[in-house]
Amino acid sequence: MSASNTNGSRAGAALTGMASRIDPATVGPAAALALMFIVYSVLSPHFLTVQNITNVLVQSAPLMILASGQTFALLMGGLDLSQGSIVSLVSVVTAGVMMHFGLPLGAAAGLGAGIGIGLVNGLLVGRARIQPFIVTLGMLYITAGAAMVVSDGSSIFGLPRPDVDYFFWFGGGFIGPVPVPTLIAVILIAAAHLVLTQTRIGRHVFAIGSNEQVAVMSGIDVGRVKIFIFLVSGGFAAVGGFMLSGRVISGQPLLGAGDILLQSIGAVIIGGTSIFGGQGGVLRTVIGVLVIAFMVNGLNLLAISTFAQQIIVGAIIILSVWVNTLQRRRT
Amino acid sequence: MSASNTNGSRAGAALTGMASRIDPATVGPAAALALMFIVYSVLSPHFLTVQNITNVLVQSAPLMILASGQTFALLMGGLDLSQGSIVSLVSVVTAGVMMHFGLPLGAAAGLGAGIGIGLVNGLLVGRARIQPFIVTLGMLYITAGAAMVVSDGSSIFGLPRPDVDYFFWFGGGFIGPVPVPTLIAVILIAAAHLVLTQTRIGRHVFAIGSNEQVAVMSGIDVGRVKIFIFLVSGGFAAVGGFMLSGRVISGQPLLGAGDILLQSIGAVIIGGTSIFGGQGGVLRTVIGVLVIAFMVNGLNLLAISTFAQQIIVGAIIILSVWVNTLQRRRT
Amino acid sequence: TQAQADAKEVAVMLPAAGDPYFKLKSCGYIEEGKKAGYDVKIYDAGGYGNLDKQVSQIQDVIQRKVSAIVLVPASSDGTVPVVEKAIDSGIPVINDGIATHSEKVSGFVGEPSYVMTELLAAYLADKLGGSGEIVMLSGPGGLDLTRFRVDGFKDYLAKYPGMKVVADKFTSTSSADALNTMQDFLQAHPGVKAVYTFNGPIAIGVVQALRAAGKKPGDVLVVTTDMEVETERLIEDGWIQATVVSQPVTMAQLAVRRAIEAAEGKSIPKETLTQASVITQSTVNAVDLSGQECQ
Amino acid sequence: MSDLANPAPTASETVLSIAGLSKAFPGVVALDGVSLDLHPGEVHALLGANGAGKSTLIKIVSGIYRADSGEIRIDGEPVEIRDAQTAQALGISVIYQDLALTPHLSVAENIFLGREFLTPLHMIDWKRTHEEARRLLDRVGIDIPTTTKVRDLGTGQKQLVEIARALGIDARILILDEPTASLSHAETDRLFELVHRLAESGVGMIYVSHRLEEIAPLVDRVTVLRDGRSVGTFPVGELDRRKVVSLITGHEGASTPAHRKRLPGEILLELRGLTRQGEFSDISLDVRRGEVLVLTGLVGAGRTELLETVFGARPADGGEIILSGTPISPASPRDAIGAGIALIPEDRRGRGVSVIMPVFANITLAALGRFARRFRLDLAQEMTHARKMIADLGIRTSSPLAPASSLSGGNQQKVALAKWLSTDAELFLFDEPTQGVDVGAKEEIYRLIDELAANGKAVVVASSDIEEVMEIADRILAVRKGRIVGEFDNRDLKASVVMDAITHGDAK
Ligand SMILES: Nc1ncnc2c1ncn2[C@@H]1O[C@H](COP(=O)(O)OP(=O)(O)OP(=O)(O)O)[C@@H](O)[C@H]1O
Ligand SMILES: Nc1ncnc2c1ncn2[C@@H]1O[C@H](COP(=O)(O)OP(=O)(O)OP(=O)(O)O)[C@@H](O)[C@H]1O
Ligand SMILES: [Mg+2]
Ligand SMILES: [Mg+2]
Repeated sequence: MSASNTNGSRAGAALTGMASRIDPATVGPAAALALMFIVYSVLSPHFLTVQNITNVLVQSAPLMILASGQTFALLMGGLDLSQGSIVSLVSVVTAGVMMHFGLPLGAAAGLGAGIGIGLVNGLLVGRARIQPFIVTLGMLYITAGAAMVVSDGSSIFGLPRPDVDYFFWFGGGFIGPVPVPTLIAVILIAAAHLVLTQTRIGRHVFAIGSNEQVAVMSGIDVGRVKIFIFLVSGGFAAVGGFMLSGRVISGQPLLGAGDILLQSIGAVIIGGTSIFGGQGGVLRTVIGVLVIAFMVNGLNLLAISTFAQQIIVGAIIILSVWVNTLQRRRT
Repeated sequence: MSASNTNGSRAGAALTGMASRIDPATVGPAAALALMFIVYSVLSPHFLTVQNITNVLVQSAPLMILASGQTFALLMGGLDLSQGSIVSLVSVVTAGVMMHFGLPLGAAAGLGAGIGIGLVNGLLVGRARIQPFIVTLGMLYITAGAAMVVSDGSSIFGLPRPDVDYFFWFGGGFIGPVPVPTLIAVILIAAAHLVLTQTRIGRHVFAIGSNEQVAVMSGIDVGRVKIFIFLVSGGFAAVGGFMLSGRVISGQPLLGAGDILLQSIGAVIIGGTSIFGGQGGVLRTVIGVLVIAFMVNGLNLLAISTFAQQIIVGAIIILSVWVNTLQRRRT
Repeated sequence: TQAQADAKEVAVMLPAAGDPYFKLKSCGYIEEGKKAGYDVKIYDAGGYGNLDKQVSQIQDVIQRKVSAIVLVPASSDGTVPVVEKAIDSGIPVINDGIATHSEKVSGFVGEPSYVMTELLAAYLADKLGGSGEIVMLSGPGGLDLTRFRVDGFKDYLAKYPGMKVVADKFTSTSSADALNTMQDFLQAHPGVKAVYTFNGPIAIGVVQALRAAGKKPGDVLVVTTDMEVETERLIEDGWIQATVVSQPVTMAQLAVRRAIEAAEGKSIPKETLTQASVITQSTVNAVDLSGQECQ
Repeated sequence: MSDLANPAPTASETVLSIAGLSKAFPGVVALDGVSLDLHPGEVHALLGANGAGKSTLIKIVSGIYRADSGEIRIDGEPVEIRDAQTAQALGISVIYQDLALTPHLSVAENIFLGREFLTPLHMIDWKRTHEEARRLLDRVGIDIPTTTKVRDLGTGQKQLVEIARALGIDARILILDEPTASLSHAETDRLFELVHRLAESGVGMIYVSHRLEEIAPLVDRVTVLRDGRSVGTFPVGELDRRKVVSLITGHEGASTPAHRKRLPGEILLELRGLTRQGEFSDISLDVRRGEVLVLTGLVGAGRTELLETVFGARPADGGEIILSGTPISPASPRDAIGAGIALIPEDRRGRGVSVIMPVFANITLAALGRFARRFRLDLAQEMTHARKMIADLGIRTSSPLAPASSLSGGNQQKVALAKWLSTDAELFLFDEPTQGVDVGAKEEIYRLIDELAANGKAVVVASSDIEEVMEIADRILAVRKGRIVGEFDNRDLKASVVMDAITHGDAK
């Protein structure tokens, strides 16, 4: 029976969050993470310091949030390629509106815009039944274009005081010793985890990702669930974008144009959520994000040249997942 | 017997894509393409000219080749995210070697490097059994880093004559009225199509993408086929990169860093090949590429502002696929 | 007639119109065109990485038979073939800021990128008395522009054995990336005295990192290039010590003017260099910013 | 001990001999020291309850699983069967239980997958491929075009294609894992002829089935597995049904309960001229509460399509669906479920259960509402319910948290049943409910169906298993080529009458 639980925890644990012992899928990335910690700590006296760990947690908070949203899309067997563009759009809309109407309205408008894009994604996937890849690829361009049009292509600086200070608070402030962005990330992750493991719609997400036909035959309103999924993915991206903008107290039309989309998807998959859907969860994603965040941080501390860094990053990504494939070498 | 013959021929037709009745999946993109042609021709006198059409075909040749290779990866239910980086690596290696040892060796080294990356991808996916997404994501970074290291982060120019002229010939030369890049693209596409539809390994690609477990049960050496797939994808990316470099007669460490990867994958899916594998083909991909290429060309001719362009591009992508989903309603 | 490139159109090809630097310039292009009654269309390759896209765009405007092209190449050499094609088909091409490596190019209007960052290095050497730890956020790796600026800066510093570049990294021009990287650098090199940044957005990220680390303005010297609204503010507040500017808008206007002259068959100078000057807190209000914004 | 029954055959006359084969999966011992001999020309039945280890044994012999211990000999030579290629090279051919076909490839391609015909130029020889495929399909008696994509086939048709594929490999050892699970008597008889002919030509065959009535006429010897152990090998002559049942279940098989007469209530479901182009046309029928109506027919008759249409999974082209007096037009299964209809699909893995989801989640998926507290699901209650169903239906799983993929075929079918029995529907549509289910469980399922009827539910069953039909039906509708060709009241009715109708009858 003891063995039976391990067997069970594979599919069951992620789905119910009732993992008695650790989720096998996370062994690889967790090991990679541990290894990094050891190596970096040995090589750099600056790595294992409260200050540095705090930094990394703050730095990675936006990615944590994006990736948690992305997890929903992957769990249903889809993708959300528009997250990066949403970050950019939210950034310029928030700053633009804030410039004249203050933070509250700015935030409302910015987050609203991001969620709006998510809704459009959801409707196109859930109702028009177009595949997520195409929909979000299209919205990637549309949203990026919108961000450019809104900001007329230039960054928005010089936000009014005192609003700008509150704005920064969301991106880099502290409550006592606790960094605000990290706090927000933790709350959203907890919520996402709860929804996925403890609610009906969460279960439906897994069902659709596992086998959409079966989900349909079981009377699940697949369209509705898909809309929900892209609302979450877009909404989380919006919050992440808001945070990033707060950190740099400005609206930047290219804020999400960089690596962040690839990192968001990468983190989910490194964490062990299946691209084909049905298996995984946000807790796995958290580990994936930590791998990415500490990986780069350590390399920066060691002043590894940028080019060499890329090579190492790639290697770590592959290795962290390879460990898993080694485990299941049976039957 | 007569029955079986008709069967045979019909199968032949359907399978070789030379179907008497057109492949339903291509209706959407084809319609989009036709519509664009009409609109653009009306709005711009410069669009429907031999010169312009030739330009676009030359411009899109490298993408044609990349996307054809990418098609293999998607047909097996995978992805090749390293194609862009391969383009960059091939570019700098070719130019670097060419600088001192001339074009033949340069070409050999460059293409060799690209194929080498493909081989590594293949071994990691086919033998180490790591999922394609992770493998090629890792190789995306590794290869990009390698390109930077090789070129020390700056582009390589001032290539020796006369080699440089032959080099350009591959990227922009003509044989009579026929542009060389287009010619090469057509040959490679034809080859890819033949392999996929008429050879054993080609059908095995479909079988794996259709249901890997069954492929294994049928005694197919899945690992070997996967290695083959990434060799093709990487090799084609290498040729594309070689062409692009020839077109700009230099080695560019960022040559593949831009949109090209997304376009390569996008073209395949717009063309109607399923992300989940098992369904599609290079002929569909060709249409996908044409949609992308003419879309942008027309918008440039119309001098639509770049920001607006992005929005239109996104819309066209979504619409071209939507048409398909409208067809198949029932069951 | 939107589509018809009636004879009076100048196409301006930018590698990354989203960059504040180019935003700044774009009004210069357009206004100058208006003055001469020319229509100016701006094309954006959407990032320095998209050389291929820029080449295609140039081919497309050759199709449109525009009167002249102002080109900020995504790559000095990568654009050679297509530029020569344009010129051969009778469309003059003026380089703005970055040169295309071809004798055929009709003209070059520019800032001496190499010299500009030399000036910054000189400024720091002077401020730090020739010794101190320096970190560099060098901007997007693999660009000619980046290369010139980094070389200018490093080559000059080489004269001062006491001034060490203890860490440098190529990052995107996103403030967020710069912020993360700078935080990491501060961890590893608490004693860092000065920071070189590729441009404004990166400088802003750096300043945010310094703020987050509880530094006061001036604790760490920050130098950058170009002059944007925010850069100016940060110089006044003492967060950024110096920036080096040529006159982006003036350049833009010159480039378009030369382009039009060439299009109208006038002969134009092969090279028109603009003035590069360092701006510090003391000079920020004094210096002539006429080249910085549109009237 | 298996050899007490008959003298151990010497190597020369055993084409396949398995000794002490063991295999454990996380949480279960699937096989525990199983031995078995197969003579040339012998048809050897491998029987056992769901989860007894039959398919596992087969997958080891065909190179899909690796045994933990034990030895396999071919012609007396010890062999190591590393993968499917090796197995094929050794002349072993298998008809897998969960049909091993690739959906997106054509029937012909599937038949020759991995063994393609090539032209001298190493291109695929399509003409030959399709001709040979046609020939094989004709042998198993199915007239679908060889170009049809397998995903467009119904379960029964897939089964026949799978058989054709296995026949294509001229093997010396043919293993059939529940080949008749969703076939009706006509296709089954045809299959038996083929088996006999192969036996005469010296092919040794291992035959797995839960339809015990097939055993006597077909096989020479019987090996029974129980919980992964062999309980013996017997000449078929020494066994009667009762003995077999007790060997399989481990206790004296309670003889099947006499068919209870039921008292039908008012009409719940009426179909009026229901039609779907190319699948079925002009179907009219009534089903009363407390009644069990059985639709029987040949493979491809269209019963599945009919049921799926009533369930809203396929749009009807014409006709009416009337539920307790009011016409409904369910646009989706969701609507149908809302109206109190449940459908247990025929295609277990495609539509019935999500194999990568845990067992418990599959069981509760269609009835999550029952476990929803304001925002959250009551996981504890969910588990309790799942455990109850697992016990009731005797589902053999290592844990409710185990993925359904880790269950044996029959146990997966039980999960599908458990899932729909968890809903509180009024009208139950069962499509081949007992396919691949063992004798013990079959009785249990019949009892459950009885119970549903007794509680005033209406039950429609599509079944190809004539024994089952006679066992559970109040009324029988014979379906042929998408039309109703006969209606029978199941009193003193002869099976032959029904069989005749579904094979030859034409629409009234
Ligand atoms: N891949 C697997 N992982 C874990 N357990 C498995 C796996 N495959 C089979 N089992 C277990 O091994 C046991 C035997 O399974 P098997 O499929 O051989 O039974 P079977 O005799 O074929 O049953 P059925 O008549 O239902 O097909 C079952 O308890 C099943 O749960
Ligand atoms: N080429 C095809 N395209 C689409 N559907 C097909 C095709 N061939 C068969 N089918 C469907 O598959 C069904 C065969 O499925 P199956 O063998 O399970 O019989 P069935 O339809 O379930 O009828 P029954 O349940 O009576 O056997 C056919 O009724 C038909 O509707
Ligand atoms: Mg079985
Ligand atoms: Mg059926």
